[in-house]
Amino acid sequence: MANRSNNKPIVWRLLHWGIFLGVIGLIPIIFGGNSYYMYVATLIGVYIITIMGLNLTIGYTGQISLGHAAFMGLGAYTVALMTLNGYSFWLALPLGASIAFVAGLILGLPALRVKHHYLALVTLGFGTVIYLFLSNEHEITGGFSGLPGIPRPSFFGINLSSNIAFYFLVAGFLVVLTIMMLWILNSRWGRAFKAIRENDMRAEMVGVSLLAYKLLAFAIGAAYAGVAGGLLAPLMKFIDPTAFPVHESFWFLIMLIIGGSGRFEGAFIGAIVVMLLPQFLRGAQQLYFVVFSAITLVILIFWPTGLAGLSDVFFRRVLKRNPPQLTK
Amino acid sequence: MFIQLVVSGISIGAIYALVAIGFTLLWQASRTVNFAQGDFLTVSAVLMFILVCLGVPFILALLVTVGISAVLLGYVVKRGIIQPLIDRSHTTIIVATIALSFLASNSISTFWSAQCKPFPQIFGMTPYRFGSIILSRQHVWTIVIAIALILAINLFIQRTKPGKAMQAVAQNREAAKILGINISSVTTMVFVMNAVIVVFAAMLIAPVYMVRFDMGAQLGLKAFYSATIGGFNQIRGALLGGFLVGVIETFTSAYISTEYRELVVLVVLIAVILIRKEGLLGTEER
Amino acid sequence: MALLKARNIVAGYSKELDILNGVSLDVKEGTMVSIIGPNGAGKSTIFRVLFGLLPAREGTVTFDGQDVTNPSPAELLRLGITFVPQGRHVFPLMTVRENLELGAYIRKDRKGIQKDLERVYDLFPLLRERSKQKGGSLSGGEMQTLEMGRAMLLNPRLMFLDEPSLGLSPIMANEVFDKIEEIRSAGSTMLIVEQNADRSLKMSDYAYVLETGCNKYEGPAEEIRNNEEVKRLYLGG
Amino acid sequence: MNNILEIKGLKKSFYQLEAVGGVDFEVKEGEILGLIGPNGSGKTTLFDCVTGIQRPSGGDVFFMGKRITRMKPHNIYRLGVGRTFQLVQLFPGMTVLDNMVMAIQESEGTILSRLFQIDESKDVRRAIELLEFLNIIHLKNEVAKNLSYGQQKLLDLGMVLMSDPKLIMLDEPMAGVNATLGREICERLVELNDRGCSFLVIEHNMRMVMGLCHRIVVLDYGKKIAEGSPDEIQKNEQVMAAYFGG
Repeated sequence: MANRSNNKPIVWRLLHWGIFLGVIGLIPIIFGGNSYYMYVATLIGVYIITIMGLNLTIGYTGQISLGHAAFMGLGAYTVALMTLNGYSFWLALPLGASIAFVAGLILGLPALRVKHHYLALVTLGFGTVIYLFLSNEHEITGGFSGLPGIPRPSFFGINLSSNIAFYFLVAGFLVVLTIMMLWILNSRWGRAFKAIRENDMRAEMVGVSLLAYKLLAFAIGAAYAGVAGGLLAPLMKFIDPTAFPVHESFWFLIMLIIGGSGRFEGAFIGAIVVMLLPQFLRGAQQLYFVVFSAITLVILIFWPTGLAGLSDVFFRRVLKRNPPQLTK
Repeated sequence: MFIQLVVSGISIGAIYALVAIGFTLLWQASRTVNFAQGDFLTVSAVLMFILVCLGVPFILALLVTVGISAVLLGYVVKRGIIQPLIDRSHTTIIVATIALSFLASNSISTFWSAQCKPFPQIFGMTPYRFGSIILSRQHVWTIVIAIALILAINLFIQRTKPGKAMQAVAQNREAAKILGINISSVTTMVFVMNAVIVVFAAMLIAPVYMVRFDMGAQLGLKAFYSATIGGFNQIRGALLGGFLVGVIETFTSAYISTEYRELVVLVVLIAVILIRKEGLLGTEER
Repeated sequence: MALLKARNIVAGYSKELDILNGVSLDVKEGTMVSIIGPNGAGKSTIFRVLFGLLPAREGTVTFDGQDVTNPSPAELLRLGITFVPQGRHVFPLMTVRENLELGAYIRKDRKGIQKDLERVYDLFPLLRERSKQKGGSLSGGEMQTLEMGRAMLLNPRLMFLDEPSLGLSPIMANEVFDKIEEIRSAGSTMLIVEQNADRSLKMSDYAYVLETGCNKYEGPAEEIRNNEEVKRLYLGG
Repeated sequence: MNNILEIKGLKKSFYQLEAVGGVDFEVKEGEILGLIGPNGSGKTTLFDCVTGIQRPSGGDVFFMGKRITRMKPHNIYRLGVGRTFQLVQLFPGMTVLDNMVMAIQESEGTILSRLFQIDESKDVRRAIELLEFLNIIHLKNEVAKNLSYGQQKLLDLGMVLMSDPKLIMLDEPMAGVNATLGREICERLVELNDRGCSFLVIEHNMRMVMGLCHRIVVLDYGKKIAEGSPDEIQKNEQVMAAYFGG
């Protein structure tokens, strides 16, 4: 509600959008010549979508999900299997997202009846089961040999098979999904989510159905992961179960915490920082796992708002004013 | 065959139970759900393995590992990570222990080895024969040692003053505070206890699983399942849950499918959560 | 010379909100002092501050001349102050005897504890009868008795009682009050908050009336009990 | 006059302990009914059962003739039962205005329509009106947790008023409130009552109860021990005994 806040958010929003679209536009101009860099940039876009969904579930509604890699896997395998069998990507992707959404609903139903750690446990178990399914049902999923040769889609006749073209497709999805997420967060749903996080008993006492909204937040988060998975499959052209193991979900969690859980920019900052740093500083992937998990612990203890909270510090200390918020 | 399966199920179940007891103790003392429990086990197994490889006698290696684990995985983890977060939400502590789990397993694979290493067979190889029944030494000794440890833990909690303080903190923190019990130091003690329990579990499981950076991950999860199925706030719950999970798993892999044994356990878990969310033997908490 | 002296206590549960806005009170040795006032006046909060469960933002507390502002509960217990809090605070899965023994958690002398345990059993014969029963199986009144017994195990010089009759039936409440009077006549010093203001004023020597976290009136209990204004406001007479 | 709320044989036990032991009474339309009794007599538990926060172990609750026993709290709220809490319950990190708007959002529409309903100017206007009525309009952009206790109580009341409830249940509106603010709250209540709103009020402040309520129900140990006009209650010896242990 622009008119209700006194720190001119319209200007800030425009600025944020300017930076956001500017970065998206500049990347192909700067790195367009290098196909690998475009691939990395696209991959980061895909992960931002996942983390955005996770942020809704954890950051905005306060429910833990350790099954996000599995939701992503559902989206990825749906798109891979369908496009490999000749169906259109544009049919497969919504289906993949819907399957993830429904899986989120079904999974959420028993888990939300009970307390936090059960939700963690059940989602973790779900992740394990999906992983097992993907690796063992050779006839359907190809098992560990994976599914090679996933085609990249075309868009109204435009072939998107080059890395740079596919980048624009993912960027387009990112922009649309960002707008949708902002829409959701600024709608009455968003306020209900926030109310649940702030005081769930009172939320119930002003007419918010806890079950319905918790399920919604959970399932929407899952659907975002589903879309991301559906984009990941044609991006990588090859998928196998090792792309969606349980600890991948832990990794998402780490991205979110480092970026800033419950902050809209958190998903963007987290995915970019955590994905990009290893590209600049070469070295074993696992060393980064060590470094980032250690950073996560430090952030949790000393700086719960993550890197997105940095800007708050800047506004409060340097500009002596309240920081602007992208969502209410 | 049936008896062998039961024994092997109970033997793995005993280890689950042991790890699950550590889990429930942490929960009761500090409402911490330790997602790094399995990785604590890995760290202990690796330490022990390194010491044994250096030529340290096994018993000494065990004792040294107990010492290091008590300090590092007990004291330091409690003081350094859990203490600062203890007043925040459950979710924060869950995330923190997940990060800790990630830190531990990746540190091992980065700085030590990502390979599988065989752990020495400390109990010997020749099986015991009782008439027509042949039982592996490993299984028998695992059951004996695990049960002895569980009894010792129980005795400590029931009979000693620190044990009673632990119970007091678990049952009513406010009242415990009022009687002069230092909640923070009792909690630290429980973390140290858990770290010691985990070392023994590692000793029992390492010869079966082999030492690897991710050996504990599944085990920690199983212990979590066990604790939830049996009842999170009861030692006997963890015990029942552990044996149940062990036996179900063994029988599923023998008669149905090795790949999907987890699925069967998970189905049992979800059924328990839906029907009796506090677990089979658990009591409702406020 | 007062045994316990609290001066200008300011405290609250959240940073922004003070429940106590400068409360002062004295408890003289061998007396029983009542705190009364409407709900939300901060009666229970003052106990939490005195016992170190909630830090005082301002103000000082002394006991026997020694500064005990923001103490640890263990420190106070060692000085001989015990607290029977509001609500049920027994350990439900431990026996009555184990519950009582935990009352002496900070003590090391086994023989002394044994002796005091017998003394508490003599004072509350019911607890001796129930000594092997689980704390959670007791009735409300029995729990209250157990908690008082547990607090007596340290031979306290000063006892804080927070709403001892809360949630008890009139008969049980009466019994609890009788026990309090018995302990009181044995020479214990007590500070009591009680909803049943009339009854607690009858037992007490001195009383404080609090309103919205401030001292409103104080005086000998008998005087407060007959004060028209207090009567009208809090006793509903 | 019709009964807006009917409570029939309501029971609630925790473990074996009976907190509410079979209570019957009703609130008539347009009435201010006081609910008094010593601490621990089951008043708040009764509120919790009526508003769906706790499941009663027995008995029934009817609101405007409709059985609401065991309904979910959010559905009971949507029927028109508003409630404040003894310990104020707000959304501490949201602004006063957002707290107010939050309170109305769920009273109408389906879950999907709420995603697409952007025009909130009507709700905001209503919130501002109410904040003016409650004299806390100057705080509208303040974060709720920064308000003083008394202001939080007013906001709590304001949130309840947002959805135009037919019955308002107040749990100790005077507790921790100074005399001036207390008088103000009372005036507001009377004004609302004149507009046709019914009230069920738990309160310990006798002066307020006697002055404000049309009728009073007395609970003691989970049972109703008396019911009647303020005068009758004041003359009732059993009540005096329960309250003052005479």
